[in-house]
Amino acid sequence: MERSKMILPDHEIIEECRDVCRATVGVYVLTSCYGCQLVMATVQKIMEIANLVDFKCFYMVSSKSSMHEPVDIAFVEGSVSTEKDLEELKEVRKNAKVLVAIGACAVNGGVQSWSEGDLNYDELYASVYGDSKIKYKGLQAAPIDSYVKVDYFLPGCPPEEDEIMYFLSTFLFGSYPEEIDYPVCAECRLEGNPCILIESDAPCLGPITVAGCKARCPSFGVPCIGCRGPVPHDNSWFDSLALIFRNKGYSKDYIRERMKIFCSFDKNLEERLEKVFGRKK
Amino acid sequence: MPKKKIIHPITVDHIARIEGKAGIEVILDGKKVDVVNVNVFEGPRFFEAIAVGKHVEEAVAVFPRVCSFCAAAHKITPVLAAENAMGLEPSEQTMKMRELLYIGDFIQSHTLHLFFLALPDFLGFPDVFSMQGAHKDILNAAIALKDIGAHIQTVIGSRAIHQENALIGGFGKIPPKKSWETMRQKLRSLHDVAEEALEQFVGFPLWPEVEADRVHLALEPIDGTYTMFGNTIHASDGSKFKANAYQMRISEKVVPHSFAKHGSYNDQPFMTGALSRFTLFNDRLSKRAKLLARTYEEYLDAKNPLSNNLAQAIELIHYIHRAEIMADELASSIKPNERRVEFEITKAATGVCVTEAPRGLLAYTLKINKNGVIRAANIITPTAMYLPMMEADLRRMVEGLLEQGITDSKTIAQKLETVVRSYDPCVSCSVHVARVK
Amino acid sequence: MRYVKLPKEKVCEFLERLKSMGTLYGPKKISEKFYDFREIGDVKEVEFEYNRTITPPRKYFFPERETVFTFDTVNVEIHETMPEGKPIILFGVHACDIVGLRIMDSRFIDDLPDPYYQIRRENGIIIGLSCLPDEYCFCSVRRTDFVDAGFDLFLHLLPDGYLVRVGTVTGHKLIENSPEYFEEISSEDKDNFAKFETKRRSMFTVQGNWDDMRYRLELHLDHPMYMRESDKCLGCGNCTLTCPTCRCYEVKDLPTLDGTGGERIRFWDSCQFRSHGLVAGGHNFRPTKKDRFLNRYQCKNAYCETTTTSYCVGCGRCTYFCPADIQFKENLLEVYGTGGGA
Amino acid sequence: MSKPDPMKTYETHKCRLLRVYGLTEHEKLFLFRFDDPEIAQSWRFMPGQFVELSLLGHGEVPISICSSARRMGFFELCIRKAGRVTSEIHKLKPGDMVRIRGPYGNGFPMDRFYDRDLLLVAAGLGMAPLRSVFLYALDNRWLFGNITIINSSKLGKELLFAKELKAMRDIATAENIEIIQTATRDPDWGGLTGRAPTHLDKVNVDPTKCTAALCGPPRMYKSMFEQMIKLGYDPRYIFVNLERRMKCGVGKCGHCNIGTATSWKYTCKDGPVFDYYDIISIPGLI
Ligand SMILES: Cc1cc2nc3c(=O)[nH]c(=O)nc-3n(C[C@H](O)[C@H](O)[C@H](O)COP(=O)(O)OP(=O)(O)OC[C@H]3O[C@@H](n4cnc5c(N)ncnc54)[C@H](O)[C@@H]3O)c2cc1C
Ligand code: SF4
Ligand code: SF4
Ligand code: SF4
Repeated sequence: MERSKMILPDHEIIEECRDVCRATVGVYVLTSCYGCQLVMATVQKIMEIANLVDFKCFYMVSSKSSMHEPVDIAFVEGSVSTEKDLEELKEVRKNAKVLVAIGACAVNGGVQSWSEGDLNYDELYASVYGDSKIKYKGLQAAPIDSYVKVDYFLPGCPPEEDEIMYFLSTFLFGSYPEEIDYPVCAECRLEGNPCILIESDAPCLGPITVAGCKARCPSFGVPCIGCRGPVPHDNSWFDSLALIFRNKGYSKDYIRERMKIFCSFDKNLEERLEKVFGRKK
Repeated sequence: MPKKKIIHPITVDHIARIEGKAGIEVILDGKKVDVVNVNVFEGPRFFEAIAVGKHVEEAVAVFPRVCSFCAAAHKITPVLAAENAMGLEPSEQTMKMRELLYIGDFIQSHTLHLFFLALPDFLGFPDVFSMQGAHKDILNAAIALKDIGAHIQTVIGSRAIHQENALIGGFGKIPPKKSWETMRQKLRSLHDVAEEALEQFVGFPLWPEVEADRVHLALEPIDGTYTMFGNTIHASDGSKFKANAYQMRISEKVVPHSFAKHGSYNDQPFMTGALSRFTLFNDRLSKRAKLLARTYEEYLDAKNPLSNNLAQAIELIHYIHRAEIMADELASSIKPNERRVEFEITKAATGVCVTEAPRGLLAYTLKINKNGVIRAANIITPTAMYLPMMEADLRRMVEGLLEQGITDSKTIAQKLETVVRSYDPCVSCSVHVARVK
Repeated sequence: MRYVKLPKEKVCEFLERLKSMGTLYGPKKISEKFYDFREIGDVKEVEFEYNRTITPPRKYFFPERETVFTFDTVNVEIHETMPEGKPIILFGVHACDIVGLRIMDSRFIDDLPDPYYQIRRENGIIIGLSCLPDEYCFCSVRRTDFVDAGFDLFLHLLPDGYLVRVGTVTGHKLIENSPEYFEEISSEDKDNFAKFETKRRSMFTVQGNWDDMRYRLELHLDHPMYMRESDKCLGCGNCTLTCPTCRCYEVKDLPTLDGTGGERIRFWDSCQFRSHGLVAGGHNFRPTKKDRFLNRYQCKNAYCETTTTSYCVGCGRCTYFCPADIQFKENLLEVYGTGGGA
Repeated sequence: MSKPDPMKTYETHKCRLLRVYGLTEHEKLFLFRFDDPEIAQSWRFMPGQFVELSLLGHGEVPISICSSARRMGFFELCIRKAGRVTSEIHKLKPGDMVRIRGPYGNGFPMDRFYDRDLLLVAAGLGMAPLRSVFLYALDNRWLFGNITIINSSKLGKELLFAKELKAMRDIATAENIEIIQTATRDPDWGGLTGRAPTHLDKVNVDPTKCTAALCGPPRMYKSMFEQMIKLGYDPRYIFVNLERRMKCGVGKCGHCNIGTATSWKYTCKDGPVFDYYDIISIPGLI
C-alpha cells in the first residue's frame, strides 16, 4: 500500500486557533472490534484530553455525537466493509482537516480482509448467510486508504497508548507525528529480549512488522503475529523472512497464511513470496 | 387488507454508547406497534470463514479480534475448544491464570459498561467526559476499576485487549511472584470502590414496561463456585443440557435487518448474561457479593432486563474478591518456569467449548484437520443470542409508553436506547456470523 | 602493569564488594542460548563463561533511549537532564568489548564531547574477563583479542582463580582497599596464564591480520557479494543495535498534551533503516537495501585512530544475532579474496 | 589547548527573530539576534559553517549561516520550507524566540582564498552558504582579486537573493565583480538561461589564480568539475559545500556519515566543506 509521503502536510494544522478555541476531534468507526476506540477512550489522560479538545463525534462513549460536523482531527477505526461504511468515510473525509487511520483494520484492512482461497465478498457472504437477503450491502473489507486520502497511519491491533498520546500531542501542538519505518526487531533488541526466531525457530513476524509496540509479544516469548502490519515504504522484506522460515522447515502455505493475517493488502507480499517459492499455481 | 397508516416512526440511527453499530427502528400502525427492529449495520467480518485455512495457532490469535470488550473471552474460549479437539490437558496453573485473565476481562468490561456507557443515562449526561465536574468520585472509581481490569490482563495476557500471551497449551511467559503480589495488593485496595457501581444503580427504578417472564440460560460454573467455566447449561425453565451439545438447543437464523443473526433456544427468544447467571446461580457468589445481593433483592428482578446493570455490579464485586484470592494463591504457588504443553497435531478432530463471557454464553466449535488447519468454525455470541429478546423488550417498552399516552418520539427513543444499553450488547461480536454448511 | 591473583573462593566476595560500590552489571544467562549484561542482584547469577551478550556494554554509557532535556515552550527555555553520575560497575567485559568502549570514547569524548556519555563513562568501572573464542569470533584478526588499556582490572582465568591485571589507578585503589581478596601471583600462575593464552590463540577459526581489509573492501565496492547478501537482509537493524561500536542515534521532540512543555529524546538508530539517509524533500542518500548494507560494511571496516583498529572489533554479534543468518566474517573474507571460510 | 568543556557541546542560546524577508515562494530570510548580549559580542563564525536551530517541540535543523561574518551579534538564515521544522520556522513572526547552537562544521578555509580571484557557483539553495562567502569578500574586498558569482536556479522567480544581487550591479562593475544569474528551465525568464557550467566563459576571473566555491545539488558538481578543469582551474582551489541528513551537528549521531572503509567522514565535522581531492578520493561523497 502506498503511504502518503510524510514530507509536507498540505493542510494547515490547528495551531492558529489553539489559544482561542479548542481543537475539534472526531472518533469514527467503520467495521472493527472497537478496540482502537476502547484504547482511546481509556488512555490514562482521557479526562485531560476531554478538557483540551472538543469531541464532536465519539459514538462509543457519547450520545452527543454527530458524523456531520467539521473537525480538525478525525480518527477513523475499522475497515470499509459495507456501503454505509464507505458513505460515512467519505463524509468524514469531507469534514476533516486531518484524517488518521487508526488500527490494523483502517490501516491494513484488518484480520477480516482475507480468507482462504482469497474469497471475494459474495463468496464469503454466501458461505455465511447462504442465500438469505439482508437489507444492507456489504463490501470486501479494505483499508480506508483504498477509498480516501489518509494523512497519517496509526497502526496496531490495538494501537499503543503512548502512540495515541504522541499523535494527539503533536497534532495539538501544531506539528505532526513522525512515521516509524523500521521493524519490531529493532525494538525487540532495545528491550533486551532474546530473539526467539534465532533461538527456538519461532515463526516471528517481527522482521516485517512495523515497530511501535516495543516488541510486546516477543517480550512475552510469543512470536509476533504482525498485528501492526508491514513496515511502510516497501521495506517489509517478506522474501527474506520467507526464506528464513523455509530454511527452518515451515511450509509455503503456512508462511503465506501467517504473513497475510495483517498484511493482505500489501502489494509486495505475493510478489516477494513468489521470489522465494516460485509462482503460485 | 387494511391500509397501513404509519405515524411517528421512531428511529435511532446510531445508538451511542454501545459497542458496535446498530440503530433502532419502530414502525407504528395507528396506535399499534407494527415493527420493532434493532438494525445491525455493523459490517460483517466473517470470522468463521476467515479462520478456515489458517493454522489453529494463528486462528486463536485472530478470534479475539471479534471483540475488544471481551477479547480475553474470544481468546480463551477458542483456545479451550482447540485443546478439546486435540485432547490436550492444560496444567492447573495454566487454567488458573486463564481464569484470572478472564476475570480481568469481566472487570474491565463490566466497569466500562456500567460507568462509561450506562451511567450517563441515569445521571442525565451525554457522556462520562461531561460528568467530570459533578461526579469526580464516581469517575475515579470507574478509572480505578478499569485500570485493575486492564492491569490483570496486561500482566497475564500482554495487554488489555487482544492478549497474545495466552496460547494453546499455556502461556509464553509466566509472570513472576512479584507481579502477583502487586496485583493482589491493588485488588485489596479496591473493595470499597467495587461497590460504587452498585450504589449508583440501586436508586434507579426498574421500568415496569419491560417486565415480562423470560427464559434465562447460563453455564453451571465448575467446582460449585461462581465463575465462567462449566460444562452444563442450565435454563430457568428447569432443563439442563451438555454445553458441548449446544447446537441442538441453540440455533441462529438470518433476519433481513441485521448483519447479526438471531439466536433462539428451542425456537424461543431467551436471555443470557449477568442477570441470567445471577438468577440461576446467585447462591454461589462470594460472601460480600451475596450479602449485598440479598440487601438489594428487589432491584435484581429476573423479569426485568434493566436489572442486568445491577447484576453486573454484583458480579464486579464478586470478581474483585475472587481475583484477589486467586492472585494471592498464584503469588504463593507460581512456577515461573512451567513450560507450555508441547503439542503436535496428527489427526483431524472437532473441539467445542462454551464459556460465560461478560455478556453471556459464548460458544466455539472448531474443526481441525490433521495438519492443524481449521476446516470449519462456528461461533455463537451472547448478543446474537439475546437480540430477539431485546427486540421483544423494546416492543413492550413502546407499547407501554404509548398506553400511558407518551407519544413524543424523542422521549421514547431515549428510553429505548437505555433498554438496549442495559443489555450491554456487543454488536461487533454479534456480527461474527456463523458458517452455513 | 601490576599483576595479582584472585583465588576462586574469593570471587563471590569480591563481587559483593564491587556491588557495594555502586550498581553492578554483569553477564547473565537470559534464555536457553543467550546472555546479556544485566543488573546483578545476586552475585551467583554472574555468568563467567559466556560467549557474547545480546546487547553491547555501551548501553550503560549511551542508553537505548534517554531524555536529553525537557523544555518550556512558553519561555523557550530548556532544562538539561544530566545523568546523576552514580558509579556504574561493569563486570565481565571481554577484550573486544573493551576496545568497543574505547572506540565509543573516541567519538563521544573528542573535542566536542558528549556530556551525557562522558559523565556516565567517568563514573564507570570496567572489569575485564578473559574468554575463549567460538566460531563467530574474529577479534584476533582485528587485534582486539587482548587489551592493554580501557579497563580498571582484567581477570584472566586460571585453574584455581584469576590472574588480575591492573589497568588504572582506580584499579590499584580497588586492590589496595580490599587486600583480603588478593594474593601475589606464583610462577605456577604465570605458567597457567601462558597456557591459557596459547590455547586461546590457537582456537580462532581465522588467523592473521586484517589491517588491510579496508583497502581490499574499497577496491571491490561493486563486489557481487553485496547484492546477493543484502537480498537476504531483513533491514531489521539487529546487526547495528547489538554492535559494541555502532552509535547512530535519532532525536525526537515530544510535546506535552497542553503544548506548554515537553522533552527531547534521543534513541538508537540504525543505518539499516530507510530514514537514516533520508532528507527533506524525499531524497535518500542510501535509497536501497544494498546501499545501506554496503554502508555498514564500509563503516565497520574503517580505521579508528584512537585504538588503531577497525571500528569492528570482531565480537561476532552481528552474525550471531542476525535472524537472516548473514555471515559478516565470511562475507568479508569473500571480498578479501581468500574465498569463503578461513 | 584547554580541555574541552562537555557542557558546551550542545549548549543552545536563545535568539530573537528580528525580521523576516520573503525571498521566493519557498524561501525566507530570517534575521536573528542573540538574546544574551555577552554571547552576541563573542559569537563568531566562518562562512560555510552552519548552526543548529531548535524550535522546541518541533525539532532541530542544521542551517547554513548566510550573512556576513563581520556583523556581530546578528546573523541571517535563509530557510526553505521543506518539512516539519522548516515549515514551522516559516510561521515565525518578528519577536519570536528560537534556540541556536553552533556554529559547527569546518567552513570555507578563507585564508586559502586570499589574494586570489574568487568564483562562486550556486544552484538553488546553494546560494545560502555562498552568500556568506560573497559578503565576506565584499567586507574584505582588498584581500581578494576579481570576483564572479554565478547564481542559478530552475525558474527565474526561484533565484535566491536575485534582487539583492541585481541592486548591486552598478557597484559590482566598479568593484570588478561579475554577477551572473541564470534560470535553467524557465521560458518566461528574460535573463540568461542554461546551467551554471555553460556560463563559465562569462567570468572575469583568471582560472589559474582563482579559488572556487560551489554549492548546489550533487549532480551539478560533476559537470562543473569537468568543465573547470578543462578551463585550467587549479583543483586544489575548488571547494564544495555538501549536505546530508543531520541530527547532532557535532559528529555523534552518525546520519551524515559518508565514505568508504579507508576514508570515513562525518559531513558535519569533517565538512560540510570539502575540496576537489576529497571528492575524488572518497567515493560516495557526491
Ligand atoms: C550543513 C547543512 C546546511 C544547510 N543549510 C541550509 C540552509 O541554509 N537553508 C535551508 O533551507 N536548508 C539548509 N539545510 C537543509 C535543512 O537542514 C533541511 O532542509 C532541514 O533539516 C529540513 O528539516 P525539516 O524538519 O523541515 O524536514 P523533515 O523532512 O521533516 O526532516 C526531519 C529531520 O531530518 C533531518 N533532515 C531532513 N532533511 C535534512 C537535510 N537536507 N539536511 C540535514 N538534515 C536534514 C533534520 O534533522 C530534520 O529535523 C542544510 C543542511 C545541512 C546539512
Ligand atoms: S524475536 Fe522476533 S522481533 Fe525479536 S528480534 Fe527476533 S525476529 Fe525480531
Ligand atoms: S509484537 Fe507483533 S503482534 Fe505483538 S503487538 Fe507488536 S506487532 Fe503486534
Ligand atoms: S560489526 Fe559485528 S563483529 Fe564487528 S564489532 Fe560490530 S557486531 Fe561485532
